[in-house]
Amino acid sequence: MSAGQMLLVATLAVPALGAAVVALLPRRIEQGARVTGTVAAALAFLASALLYLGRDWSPMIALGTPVQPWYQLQLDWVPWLNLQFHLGVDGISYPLVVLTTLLTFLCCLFTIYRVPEGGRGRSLVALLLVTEVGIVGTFLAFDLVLFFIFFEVVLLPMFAIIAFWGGERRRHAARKFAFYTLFGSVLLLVGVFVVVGSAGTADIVALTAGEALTRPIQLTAFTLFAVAFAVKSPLWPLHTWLPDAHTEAPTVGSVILAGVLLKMGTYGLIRIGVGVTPEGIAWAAPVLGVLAVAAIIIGALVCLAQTELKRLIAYSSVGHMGFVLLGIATLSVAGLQAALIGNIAHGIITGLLFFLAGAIKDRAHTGELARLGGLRENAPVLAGLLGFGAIASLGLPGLAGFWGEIFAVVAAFQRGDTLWVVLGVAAAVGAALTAAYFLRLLRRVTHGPAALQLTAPGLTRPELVAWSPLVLLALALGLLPALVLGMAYDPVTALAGVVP
Amino acid sequence: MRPVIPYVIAALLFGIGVYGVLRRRHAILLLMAVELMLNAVNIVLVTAATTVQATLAAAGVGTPYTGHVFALFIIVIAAAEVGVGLAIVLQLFRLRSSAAVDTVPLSDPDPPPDAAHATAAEPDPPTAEAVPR
Amino acid sequence: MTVADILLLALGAVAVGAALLVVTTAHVVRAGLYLVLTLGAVAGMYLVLAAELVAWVQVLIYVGAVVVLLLFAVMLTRAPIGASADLDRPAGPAMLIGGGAGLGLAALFIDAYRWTAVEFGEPGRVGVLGEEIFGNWVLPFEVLSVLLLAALIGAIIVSRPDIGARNGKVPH
Amino acid sequence: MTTHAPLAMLLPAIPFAAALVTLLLPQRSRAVAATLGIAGAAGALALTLVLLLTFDQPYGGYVELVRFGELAVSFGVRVDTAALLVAVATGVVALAVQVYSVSYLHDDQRYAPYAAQVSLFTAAMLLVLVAGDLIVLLVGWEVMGICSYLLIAHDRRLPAAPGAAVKAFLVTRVGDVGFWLGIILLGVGAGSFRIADVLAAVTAGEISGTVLTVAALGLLAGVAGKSAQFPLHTWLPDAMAGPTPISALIHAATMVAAGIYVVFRLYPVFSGATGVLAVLGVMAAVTMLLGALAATAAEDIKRVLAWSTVSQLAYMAGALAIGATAAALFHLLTHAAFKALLFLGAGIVIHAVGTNLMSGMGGLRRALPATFWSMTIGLAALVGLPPLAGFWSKDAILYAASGTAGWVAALVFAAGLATVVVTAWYATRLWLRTFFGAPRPSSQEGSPLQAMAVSGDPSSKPVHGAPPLMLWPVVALAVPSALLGFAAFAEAFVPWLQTPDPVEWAGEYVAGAQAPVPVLAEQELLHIGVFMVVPVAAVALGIVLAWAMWRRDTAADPARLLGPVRPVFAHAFYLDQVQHAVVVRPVTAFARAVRRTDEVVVDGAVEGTGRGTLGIGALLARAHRGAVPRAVAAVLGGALLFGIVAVTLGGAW
Repeated sequence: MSAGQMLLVATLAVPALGAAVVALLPRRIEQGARVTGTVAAALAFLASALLYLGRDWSPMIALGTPVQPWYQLQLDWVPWLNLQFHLGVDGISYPLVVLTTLLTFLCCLFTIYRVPEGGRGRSLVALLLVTEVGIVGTFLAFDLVLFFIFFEVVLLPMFAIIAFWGGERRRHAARKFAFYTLFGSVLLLVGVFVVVGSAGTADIVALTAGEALTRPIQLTAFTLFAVAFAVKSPLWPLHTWLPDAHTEAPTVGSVILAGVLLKMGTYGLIRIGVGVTPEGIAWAAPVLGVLAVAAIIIGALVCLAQTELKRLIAYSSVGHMGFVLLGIATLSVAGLQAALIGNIAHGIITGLLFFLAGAIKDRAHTGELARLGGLRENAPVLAGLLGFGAIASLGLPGLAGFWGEIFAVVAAFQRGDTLWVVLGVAAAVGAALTAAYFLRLLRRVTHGPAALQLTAPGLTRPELVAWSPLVLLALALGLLPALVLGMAYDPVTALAGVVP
Repeated sequence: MRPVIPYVIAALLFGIGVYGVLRRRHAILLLMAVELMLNAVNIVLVTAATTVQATLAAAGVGTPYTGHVFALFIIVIAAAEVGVGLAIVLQLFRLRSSAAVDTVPLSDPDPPPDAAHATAAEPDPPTAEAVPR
Repeated sequence: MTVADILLLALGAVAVGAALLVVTTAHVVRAGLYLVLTLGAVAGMYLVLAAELVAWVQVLIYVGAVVVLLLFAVMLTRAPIGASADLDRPAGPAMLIGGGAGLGLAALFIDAYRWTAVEFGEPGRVGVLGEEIFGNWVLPFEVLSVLLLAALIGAIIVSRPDIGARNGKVPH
Repeated sequence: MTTHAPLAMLLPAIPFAAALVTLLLPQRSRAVAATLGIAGAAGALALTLVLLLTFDQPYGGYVELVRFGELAVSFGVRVDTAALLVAVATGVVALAVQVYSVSYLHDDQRYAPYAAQVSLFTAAMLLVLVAGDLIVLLVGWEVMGICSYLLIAHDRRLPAAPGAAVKAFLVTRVGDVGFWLGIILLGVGAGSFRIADVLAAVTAGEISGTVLTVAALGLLAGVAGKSAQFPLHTWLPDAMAGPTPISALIHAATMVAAGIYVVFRLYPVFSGATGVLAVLGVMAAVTMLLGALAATAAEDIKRVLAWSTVSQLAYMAGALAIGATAAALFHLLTHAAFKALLFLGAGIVIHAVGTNLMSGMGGLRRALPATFWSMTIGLAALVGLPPLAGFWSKDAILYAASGTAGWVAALVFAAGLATVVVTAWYATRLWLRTFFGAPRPSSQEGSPLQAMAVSGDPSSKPVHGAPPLMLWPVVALAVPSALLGFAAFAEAFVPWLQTPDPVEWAGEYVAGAQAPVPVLAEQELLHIGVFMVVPVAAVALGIVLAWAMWRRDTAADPARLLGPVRPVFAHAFYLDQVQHAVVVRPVTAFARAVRRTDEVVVDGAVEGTGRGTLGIGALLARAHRGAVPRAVAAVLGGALLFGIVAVTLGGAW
């Protein structure tokens, strides 16, 4: 086993082991268990970060394979089901993997300092680690069945996180989340079986390269996939689990949900939708594009009339993921790249925003915009960070959110048809609406006279430690988008090449 | 021997047993009907054992007496069943001073429109003990 | 039509007739007694079918134990000795389902076997049967013994609520 | 790439670095923040001067940032003299503002973020000026917008400030939708976002006419938003809620000029698209008069200046519309000088009397002599009194308009001339009411326009003199306000304002290029002749009218001359209300409706599915909750049914 393969395994195994250890530690070691979990998350982050070093630097388009992982690990698992334990990483999945491990690490770190009510912190840490295993596994899986398994692994720990540590209506939100995504997963499973049954292999590399699937099969499979991923992403009108789940979930849960869990849907659309069923996605692209733009506009409008802080940020996710999906729907290199960086930027910025919203709700004991106000009088640093997050999220050029938005529009214009141009214009209008609701948010929350007495207005050191990487990344990606897109350019170009 | 004769008798016994289970309200009569059905099955088993033994023994296949073994097992199980069943019947009778099965609710009652109905349906050992013995 | 057939027919007629009485009589106690008749007739059929051991077990356990138990239960539940009117429910559905099951099965059997005849093999030998039970079927046999034990304990516990009661204030 | 290009790339980086460092400071570390802010602005100014003095040929340089498909985004610079001149103006004003703010915001609790935002703004403006790539230009463009937003909302005591800030950003953002689309259309059409490639493609006719027109119109929308042109001008007067130095920097001298500059920079796009320049001309003519007329009735001194900014920007836009690009740029430079001077001077006045309202001022020429003289120069430059700076630049525009054929030029000329009269009138009014007459208590009742003021501190404080740190920048700015016009006489200066030919100047600098890059079209700035009488006469008319009105009652507002139209002007033709009724209210109502629909219909479908399932389940459960006999009957009946089905369908027996 090469060093790269060991790193691949470590990225998955370390958090899994960490979760087991945390769960098995004696009950009285509470703080120690949380620290242990955090160390595991840190090691996983380290392992995922090191993945980059060992990559194969040779240009890959010459090789002619649409998917060319940097390195991969292929073991037979259940041979008679065509099931292989096939892991790999390439320029498309690598940024997402690192984002996942980073956010999980930050969340665990944050949990050392603060445990939301509802259960013990060590259990929360363990569940976070299990979630991480599922998400990272989804990004690393190069086998359809394996992908599905990891896709499902995420569900239960996240359900538990919401259901135990959540807000007032946590049970309802958790159930809705679980059932809604399960509904999508069932279709995903059917789609996987349609593909595997028809192609005789579940290997994504082989499926992307080959033309084993006939057009009707591709259309059927993509329809099934699309609904599943649309629920996860979420794409309007399949989004309504998201505001409830985000609003009720504890802070770290919201961060993971918005930061990386949604990305499983968009990643699936890129890796499987584009790669495995290119004809299907090409056929459905206009529908996807229209829905994506509808999500942008509707998300923005709902936010404009929204009255609760976390709910507003949750709905803003709908709009942002709309941009990502619009990028994917264009099926061009520029669009897919825009989707990738939009994914990462949304993960970073919305993660930050949820951290901040959680901090504000903890201090003010309310998330109602009508009752908040004057935050910059009470807690200037918090207000400043919220301002930064909001500005980054509204897609200010020079910060991370910008690239995904504008190049989704650019990609739509590149398609050139009337439909796509109209979609591009509507998306640009949506971007302006995004600015409108974020400014409304800032005006309600930070400006004006101080409305509420805050408990502990200053920021604690753990908060600063947990947030500063996100702030720095939002800035760094804004200035140097090539950090993400440089390594993604070749794989995306190759992947877009399979679309008819 | 015509196997059809015991088979048809078994079938009729079974039907009568079903009829009894459905017809009777008294728990003990119900148990009796169940016994009829069990006996019907036993007849089938024994007949089959005899028939199979007759037809297959020559060929050297098939285990003789399997039907008998099963019949014995069923008799034992029936005995156990009757024991437990009667215990339940006794308990039922103690609780409701009746051995009729019609009135046994299968689930928790719905949120009661009137409390009196609810307490009547609630199995409540202390009040049940008030039944004179 | 051999002797065995005739015997089987006669015994069967008794069994079916008595069974009909079991499910129709208005006397609870009489129902028990008719049941004895049915079970005895069935035991006779076993004998004809060369299953001696089963026949004797039938007589011993069913007639000897089960029916006695049933009669005891009848007494304990203070069922009326005479005829009682409220023993039955409407006969319609019961007739339909019971008749359907019985006649349907009978039709199937008749269709399957017609009027074919088979020869009896060796007469039933208890020794062989014993080997069978303690050879091939020893594991179910043992499980069955556990089941019996469990049923025994269960019956006691169910019928004696004071055994499991925590506060022990159940009056007896 | 020469050594110049990296230096030019460094230009925005200096204040950006200063901004980043300042942001990390604790909020109350005033001294360090101020030093960093001043150092950043001074460093940028110094570097600009170095670049300007060593300039010999237009040049550019690119570093590829990222590649989206076949479209690359590169951090590029594209430097010509025009960019550097505007950069000098930016640097000077930024420096003046940084120095001035130290004293103006001496009791501010949040000085560090303030200084950082000013530095960030400076960096963004410089980025717009030197950007060689449309996307990078957009970055600077929007960062300026957000800085403007942050700085307008800076003042915590003004309840109107957050609203004004939001309005400023949103109105410009609406225009920026067009700007986005324009940039994208150009980039997609040319296959590159580099300005050099885009302009080359436009000049070569590679972009189809319709696309070019739509793109130019889109850009124009962005420009209208940023440069406060009708109908997107409504944010600028409200933006006066920001601290006065900010008004001077952003809302007078630099950011609002960025729109004009972008048109100048991408001029071939506009001239190549049919009809777009006519739209620009009409827009400019309307805005010119509208701004000037609104200024006549405004009561808040900063609002008067803000409306005058709107009107002066329209002059530049009008000049661009008729092709007088050099004149537009010239006016941009002179305007930057005198408008910054005026705002900073107004800041001193406000600082001195504690109110924004002119009804609270009067007779200040004795209390603030230096300010008085500086502002006199500034106002005279604004109205275009010869030989001050404004005269020459405005004259150049009017002369160009008179000399150009076509109805657009005629419209611009007519509106420009009328605006000269109105400008002279309102400037004189401001001058007289502020510095002459008897000193007035600030809380003067009876003014129906008092409610319009963005600020009004009712407590009447004693007039105190100008602190030196505030006075120096004002006095310093008086020099270019007075003398910059004479630059037009300098032989070397005039070519600096011309646009280099984009075809010849294709991109990267070629070391030792032999032929100098020719300019697009030679333009002249200076016209000494009989024509000069016309604007001077117009100015005189305005001044005399205002003075005559004021003479009758030195305590009263000359605006009473306006009679019944005064409230209309004071409300700026009620365009705010129109905008509110036509855009804001429908959008918010629509948003509420959409939210409701989303919650009731879309989510309702989901929740309804859940509830429906539960309901069906409850029904089935009720069916299963019958007494034992019915259950038994059902089981046995079911078994029988299955048997029958199996036998009938199976058919094996």
